[in-house]
Amino acid sequence: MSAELAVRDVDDAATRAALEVTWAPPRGVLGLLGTVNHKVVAIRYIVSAFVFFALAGVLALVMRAQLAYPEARLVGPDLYNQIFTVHGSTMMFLFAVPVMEAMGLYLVPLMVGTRNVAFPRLNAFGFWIYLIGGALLWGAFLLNAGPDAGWFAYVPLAGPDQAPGKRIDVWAQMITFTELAALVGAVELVVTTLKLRAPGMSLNRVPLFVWAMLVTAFMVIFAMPAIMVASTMLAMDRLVDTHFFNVAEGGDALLWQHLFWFFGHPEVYIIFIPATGFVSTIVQTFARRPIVGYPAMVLSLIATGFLGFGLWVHHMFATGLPKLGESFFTAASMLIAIPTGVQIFCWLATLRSGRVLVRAPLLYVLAFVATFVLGGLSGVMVASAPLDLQLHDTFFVVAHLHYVLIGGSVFPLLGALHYWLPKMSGRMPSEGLGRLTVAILFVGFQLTFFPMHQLGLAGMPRRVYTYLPETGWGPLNALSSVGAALLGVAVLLFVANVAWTLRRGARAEDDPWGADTLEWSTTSPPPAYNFVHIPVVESRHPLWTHPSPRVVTGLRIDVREVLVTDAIDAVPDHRHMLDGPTLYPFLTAMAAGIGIITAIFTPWGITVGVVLTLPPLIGWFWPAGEAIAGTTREKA
Amino acid sequence: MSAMLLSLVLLLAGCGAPAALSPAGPQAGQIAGLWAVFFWVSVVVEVAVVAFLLYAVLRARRPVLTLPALAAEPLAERRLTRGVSAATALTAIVVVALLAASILVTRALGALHAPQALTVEIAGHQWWWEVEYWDPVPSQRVRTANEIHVPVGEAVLVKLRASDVIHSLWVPPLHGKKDLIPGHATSLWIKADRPGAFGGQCAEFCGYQHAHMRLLVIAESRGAFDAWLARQRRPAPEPTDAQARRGRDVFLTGPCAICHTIVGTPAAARLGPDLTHLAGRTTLAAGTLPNTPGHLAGWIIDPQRIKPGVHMPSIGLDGADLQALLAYLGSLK
Amino acid sequence: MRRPVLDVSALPPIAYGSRTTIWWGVLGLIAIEGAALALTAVAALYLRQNFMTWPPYGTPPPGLAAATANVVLLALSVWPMYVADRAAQRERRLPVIIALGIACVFNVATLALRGFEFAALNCWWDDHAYGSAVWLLLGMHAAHLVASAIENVLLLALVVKGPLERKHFVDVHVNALYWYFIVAVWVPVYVLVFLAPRWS
Amino acid sequence: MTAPRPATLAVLGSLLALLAAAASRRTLDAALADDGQWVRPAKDLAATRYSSLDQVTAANVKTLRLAWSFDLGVERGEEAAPLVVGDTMYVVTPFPNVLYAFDLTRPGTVRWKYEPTPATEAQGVACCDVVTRGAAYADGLVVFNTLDAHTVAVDARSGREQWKTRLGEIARGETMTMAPLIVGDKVLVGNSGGEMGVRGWLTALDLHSGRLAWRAYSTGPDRDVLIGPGFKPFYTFDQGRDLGVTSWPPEAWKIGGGTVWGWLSYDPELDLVYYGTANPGPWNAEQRPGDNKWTATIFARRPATGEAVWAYQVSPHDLYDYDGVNELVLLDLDLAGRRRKVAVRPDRNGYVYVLDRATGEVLSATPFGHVTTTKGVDLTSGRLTYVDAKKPELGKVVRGVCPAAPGAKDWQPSSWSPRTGLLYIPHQNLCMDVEGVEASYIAGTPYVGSATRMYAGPGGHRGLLTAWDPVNARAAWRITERFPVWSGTLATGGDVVFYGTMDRAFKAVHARTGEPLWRFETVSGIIGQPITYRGPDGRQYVAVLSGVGGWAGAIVSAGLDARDASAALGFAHAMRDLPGATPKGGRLYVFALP
Amino acid sequence: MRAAAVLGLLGALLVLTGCQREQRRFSEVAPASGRPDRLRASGFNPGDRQAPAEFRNPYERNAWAAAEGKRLYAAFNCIGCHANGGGGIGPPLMDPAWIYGGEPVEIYASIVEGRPNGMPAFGGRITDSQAWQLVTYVQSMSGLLRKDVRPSRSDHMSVRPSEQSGTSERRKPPQ
Repeated sequence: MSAELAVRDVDDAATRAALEVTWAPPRGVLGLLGTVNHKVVAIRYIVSAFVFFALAGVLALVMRAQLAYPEARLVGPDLYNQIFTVHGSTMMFLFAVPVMEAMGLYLVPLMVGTRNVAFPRLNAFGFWIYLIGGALLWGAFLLNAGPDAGWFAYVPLAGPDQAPGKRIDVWAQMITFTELAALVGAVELVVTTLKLRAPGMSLNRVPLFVWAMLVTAFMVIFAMPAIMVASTMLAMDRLVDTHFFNVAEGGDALLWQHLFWFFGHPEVYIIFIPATGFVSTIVQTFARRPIVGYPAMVLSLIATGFLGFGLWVHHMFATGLPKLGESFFTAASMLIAIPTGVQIFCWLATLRSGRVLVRAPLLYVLAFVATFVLGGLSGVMVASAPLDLQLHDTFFVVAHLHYVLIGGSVFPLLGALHYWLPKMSGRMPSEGLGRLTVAILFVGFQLTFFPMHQLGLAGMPRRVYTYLPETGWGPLNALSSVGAALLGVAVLLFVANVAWTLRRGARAEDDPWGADTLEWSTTSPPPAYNFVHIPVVESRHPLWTHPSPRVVTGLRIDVREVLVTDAIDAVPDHRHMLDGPTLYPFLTAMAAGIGIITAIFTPWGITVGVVLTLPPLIGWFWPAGEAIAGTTREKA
Repeated sequence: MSAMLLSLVLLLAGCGAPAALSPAGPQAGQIAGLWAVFFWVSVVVEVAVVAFLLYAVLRARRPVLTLPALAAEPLAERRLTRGVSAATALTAIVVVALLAASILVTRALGALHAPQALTVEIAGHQWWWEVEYWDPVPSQRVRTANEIHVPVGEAVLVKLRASDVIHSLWVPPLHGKKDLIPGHATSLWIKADRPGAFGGQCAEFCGYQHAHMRLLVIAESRGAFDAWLARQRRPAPEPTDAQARRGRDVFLTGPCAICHTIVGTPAAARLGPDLTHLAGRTTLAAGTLPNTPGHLAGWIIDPQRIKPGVHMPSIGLDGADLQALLAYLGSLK
Repeated sequence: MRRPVLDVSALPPIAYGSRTTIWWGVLGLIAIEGAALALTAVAALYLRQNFMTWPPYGTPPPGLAAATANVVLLALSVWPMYVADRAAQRERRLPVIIALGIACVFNVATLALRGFEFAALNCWWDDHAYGSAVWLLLGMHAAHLVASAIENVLLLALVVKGPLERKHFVDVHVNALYWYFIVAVWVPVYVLVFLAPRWS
Repeated sequence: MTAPRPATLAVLGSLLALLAAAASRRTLDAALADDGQWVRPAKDLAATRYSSLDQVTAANVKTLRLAWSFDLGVERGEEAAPLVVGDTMYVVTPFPNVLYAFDLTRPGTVRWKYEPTPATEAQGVACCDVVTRGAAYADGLVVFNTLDAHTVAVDARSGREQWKTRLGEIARGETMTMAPLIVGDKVLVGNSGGEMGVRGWLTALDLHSGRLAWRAYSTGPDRDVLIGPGFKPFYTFDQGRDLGVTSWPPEAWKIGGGTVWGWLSYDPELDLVYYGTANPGPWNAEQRPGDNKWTATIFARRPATGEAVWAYQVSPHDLYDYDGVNELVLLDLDLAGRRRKVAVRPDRNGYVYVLDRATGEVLSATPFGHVTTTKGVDLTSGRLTYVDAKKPELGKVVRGVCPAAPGAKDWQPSSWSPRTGLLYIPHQNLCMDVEGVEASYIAGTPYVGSATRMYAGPGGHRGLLTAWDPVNARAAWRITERFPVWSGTLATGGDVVFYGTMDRAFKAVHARTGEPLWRFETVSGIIGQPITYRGPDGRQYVAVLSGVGGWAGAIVSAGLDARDASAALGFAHAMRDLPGATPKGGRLYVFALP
Repeated sequence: MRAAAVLGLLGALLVLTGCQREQRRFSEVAPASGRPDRLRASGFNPGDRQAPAEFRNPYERNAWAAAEGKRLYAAFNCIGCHANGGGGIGPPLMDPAWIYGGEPVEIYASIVEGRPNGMPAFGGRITDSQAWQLVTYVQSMSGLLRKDVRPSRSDHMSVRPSEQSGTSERRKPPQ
């Protein structure tokens, strides 16, 4: 049995009609809580992530207000510690990683030409778990139970002896939720990318963004277990008296740091690599030419993925490590500049040799390059062990990490949203507002964070709730706070643009930017089933290839069937039926949520969780027994 | 971007060199030298990248929204590939050079040693620094807090220990930081090349008053240092007037004595800083307040307002007792 | 409208092994859990540096009987699982039921033995970091056994009672894959928790 | 109980013992001159606790039966030795330190009772139960210490208080639990409270007036320690000026312990009084760098002036609360063919020291228990060699520290039989885990700085009675016990050794073989000092106090909660099954042959 | 509507409990010594009518106060006499027996005023809020506080299960 090449009559209208019925979104409660459409789930993910982004951003503004002048009394240390911890934790765990994965979950099935992700119900489960985790953190914060030991929660400060109450337990369980969600998303992305690609999309034809998400997903799979193990140990230390981090009984405070940074450093790349995917996509589209050095780009991504695991120790230079290890990790940390450099050079070469169309998304990319390169350079500085001894844990590092994370990820992300908004919403965003946003964003950002380099060198440590007037840090901090306000304005402008787009934006065509990837071949916004016909891919840039491509026929259209292809060459292998909408993922997530939150208070929470999740899990997997009937296929 | 760089230069000029870049010791000096290398490399790279970017984007070429030509000219493509390769190679060379410089400085930092050096043991507490000067004769040891005196031009071994959570000792003009980690003994060598008072601070987040966990390193001539050390070795002087005597009674019978030590009196508790020579110190409350009677009074009466969350409770004393206590503490030179 | 097409109607609706998405999904799960176990093992070895002896003075080394028996039991359990796996790929219901049933018995037996293994650790998790580390390692593996037991029993119930679909044979097949993983990781966990304390 | 030794060994042992006995003729002479009384807890000035009374023999002891008993009304640790002077027996109870005088002519009747009513607050600063170790008699006076740091002299006939001298301040943690030693007209007493940051001293009082004659501190400048030109320590590390100050951090000697709460002995020939000082404070050794002179030190002093003649620091810079207060049994032994005046001392650190008592030279130091903390004593330098791996660390638990803080042997005194040449050492087999913690000195509160939990050492038994041959530096036989043997031992001319166990048994064993001969179940665990005397009726009696308590028994006497392994400084953890083995009690038992 | 009301109530409850547990009241200005109004060491008073002893521990639901109490318990050498609840010189505190009463006000009186059989009076040495923090911790030792308020294990030797995981006997002596 194999797929057959032919020239046939294709009845688009009938197929579309059948698909509309088969893939119809459920209504009512089921529609609200039971949908498994990857686009709906992804949009919910993105919107939730941006809500968290906005909330954490408000915290950032509070912090900047507090730091605007010396010995300010706006917030006390107790609240301030909660604020910066919740800000950092939210940005890292509830915004950056989820939003990147969500972009992947939205775009990857579209880009590889399939109808949904590989495990649609699991995908929905991941979202609910994430939402519960986020609600837990913020609910706790509003109840004055927000974690207060910093986003890296160093023990013993975060340990049972030094951190009373349930604040850190909330943090540890929030980690459980978000890591679960991230891992689910990663598995989705890996399997979708490897097994659900359209026929002909061999690995060397996969769009760079999909490559970036694939590398990211693999990094999530190998990095997240470290924080899973660490946060489990922390929770156990706090709840059942284990001694993983109790120095007296043979535990070790540095074990936490090793485990945390073995996750924490790859985490930075987990956030950054998808952004390079956005940049590659945008550069390619607006340079109006294929990216220069596709193989080099892919290899750089993979190299970055590997190297990302080799430099966690550069967060620990000040702990007094053996000199040899120090040099090794310095070397690894600085070498990662090379693959990153390759990517930047390829983008520059692409822009240099293309016929550049300057549009708002590209402006984001320009802001990205200018900012990210600076962040990368300060990264090389903190990678150098001797320099790090001066720079570590100061505002220089605060500056560096925001250059990398905002400059390196948020700028491309906002650009990407502007870029894909037509596809997602079916309407065009305002170009002028977009350009204004970029300008204010860029200026606000530099004003906020550039002075922090100087502050760090001047001796200002991070995570201080205030500082003495005689330190002389006042003026620069004031400048930074003004910049932060501007940054806030820029974010508001962006939100305004999105709102305006959704209400007033001009209707978007299928491919308004003239891009090359498959998502632009379907309607804007895409239907629930993504494509009327699964396309057949014959080049790296299917939409830039003439004539219009071959399509797949013969899939069942009365059930949610997708085509499974081989992992390397995307040769059609078999047809596979996906699961439809159901409440069970939501119920399972709720049950698990109850269990995990109970585990903040008692170890029996684990048992409660297992018992509660069992019924919905059985329901989830127990066959409904109705899907076998009928064999309507896409007719040729 | 160049505007930003300009502003950096202006800031550098305006505020004077920041602490980490105005070294007072060989190690901070070496790091500052390394910083200069990294900094100028960074400036060049950033300027080059941004310039190239702007040039690439702003070339006056009218773009058209047509399908791009996929079959590129092989020659142009090869030139581009060559350019990317060259830039990559250059990056690699620069990175390796920076790496070599880093490793050399690491070596140099580790080279500071001296036999029989003055040894200072520092314990990090929430939120103050306990300082002990080591001596082979136990009775010659000196305990103080939040202020370290060192002789200029001599290498000093600083041994570090944490008593509760992780702290990090950082005196930017002298050296980079070194963490104080429970269960891990760490140490560093410092040397001051010139006399002066150098401010330092805890650099690892350690709880509520991380912000106000400061210390002062005072580098002075050997003679001055020896005199200081000799003074520190003496027990607290007996109070000479009635006011101070009453102050001592307030100290010994009230809450003070169950947290603090004054050598020469029965007060020998270790929860708070050793106050034997309190009046000889420059600052109060771990570098937070200048050591004046007014600030001291404010600190005793309501430390929670000055450093919320600090372990010292607010002490309710009536005016006369407070004045007496201040007189006594003021006599502890 | 006539156009060039790729007709896939002849392709099978089911497949086994690395051809399927679920196999890759389970592989992802195995990668995640393998990484977690490996990191826990590394953490245990890291903590070991803090002890003069491992186990620490006053804690007898763990008893081997139950754990060694479990090595044997788990190794043996591969056989029924393999039979179930093969039968599932041939899509034959009865052999699957029998083999999976036997595998379930094995699974429950390993869980019972696990209780004795915990007792044989000769310490509590809150005694010292050694206790914490060995309890966590053993507990993590036990969690896998519990999860697998639930899964095996449910799957058995499904094959026996449920409206069986062809895709459930794929489930039996990948369930076997997961079981092989559990058996395989028991060896390093066994070595680390039960044998290593006797070597120092 | 250990298995019976091979016969050959027993024969050899007895031969050697006989040889030794013959050699120490002087002691033997003293024993022969036994008057059947018991006027000081250690029986004689040489602290042998040997009575030559021999009506009770190994052969007939199994018929020993209760003659009379008396409920003392205080149910705390009864560590005291009864005294018998003429026809009166004197017993002093734990706090509130009631002194009873029993009329031995009418068994079981109280002649008078003296109640000193010590300050109740003293109970709050007594580290290890509110015990007393007994009284001493001389010149018509019964002298003893009360817990609230007073020394009292009571008229032996009338029970009237003759004088009462306050010697210490309980507000600073000072208590007194030791039994005085009366030498000539001097009453020698010392203080307790090493766990409270007390500065230790030995004080001489005038026997008749109670006035302070001299006070020798254990720490501080030489003039306080009564170190003068006549001070000649044998080893260089004990030589130097003001070591009691310079071997401490600034002023730490003022709160540095070195209390004197153990046993004193006296050699009239050399005119030297011997005693040991207790542990330095706090336990956390990192807070007191240096040797911490003169804690855990053996002193030899002139009783008239208190002047120190020699000192030997047994455990310099003590790391484990190895108090140096144990008894020094003064013997004349033939060592390597030379007759020497020695002091034999089974120390808390696990070694039996044989010292030349004229010079302070260590002739031998042999471990008699399981020791992991030290590698032995360097006989050329005299220093104890510590094992680095077992040094307590701040904030880290060090495991397998043997012996534990109570030592291989605590205060419970040994006895010496000149007939067998064996020293009968009651002791314990405990190890501990220890963690150093920061200690803050607050007067009147404990100053320890150490977290400990104790447990049985190798073998699982917690107690031992070891018959030690000091000439050959080896154990002749051993008896293992479930609980620490926290009582003293008594050796008699009938070749019987008596001791009590914490699980309520009063036992007699054969002095030469350790063969169990007799046991009697008392109301409570026994931690007292058995004595024997000739009654007014001419019969030999054996007496002991029963009443569990002390550091080891506090779990019962103070009702501690053993779920907390650190209770009673970690001792309760090792004794968690004691409450099942004995109730509280406080009773005097007197036994006689039928 | 009813659901919303229930949710609102639940939320309010959460706020109350959560907030109380997590509050950090640093600058509670309290007299250095002295006793709060109506604090009495004895349960009865002269006269016919008995005034109810209604003094409550202000920190009863505050986890931070319990933890501070635990820190002070070690700092002020309580541990030296009472060990980690098992007792020694002083009586055990983790068992249900109380010599001078286990009501917060009685524990407070024991700490501040001392007890004649050896408990020193800490009044005048520690502040009122410190005394109440100690009371809170002492209450938590014997399980008199809510579980989520009690402290977890300390960073020291493991001598017993933490106050939070309960005081049930489980430990066996090594060997």
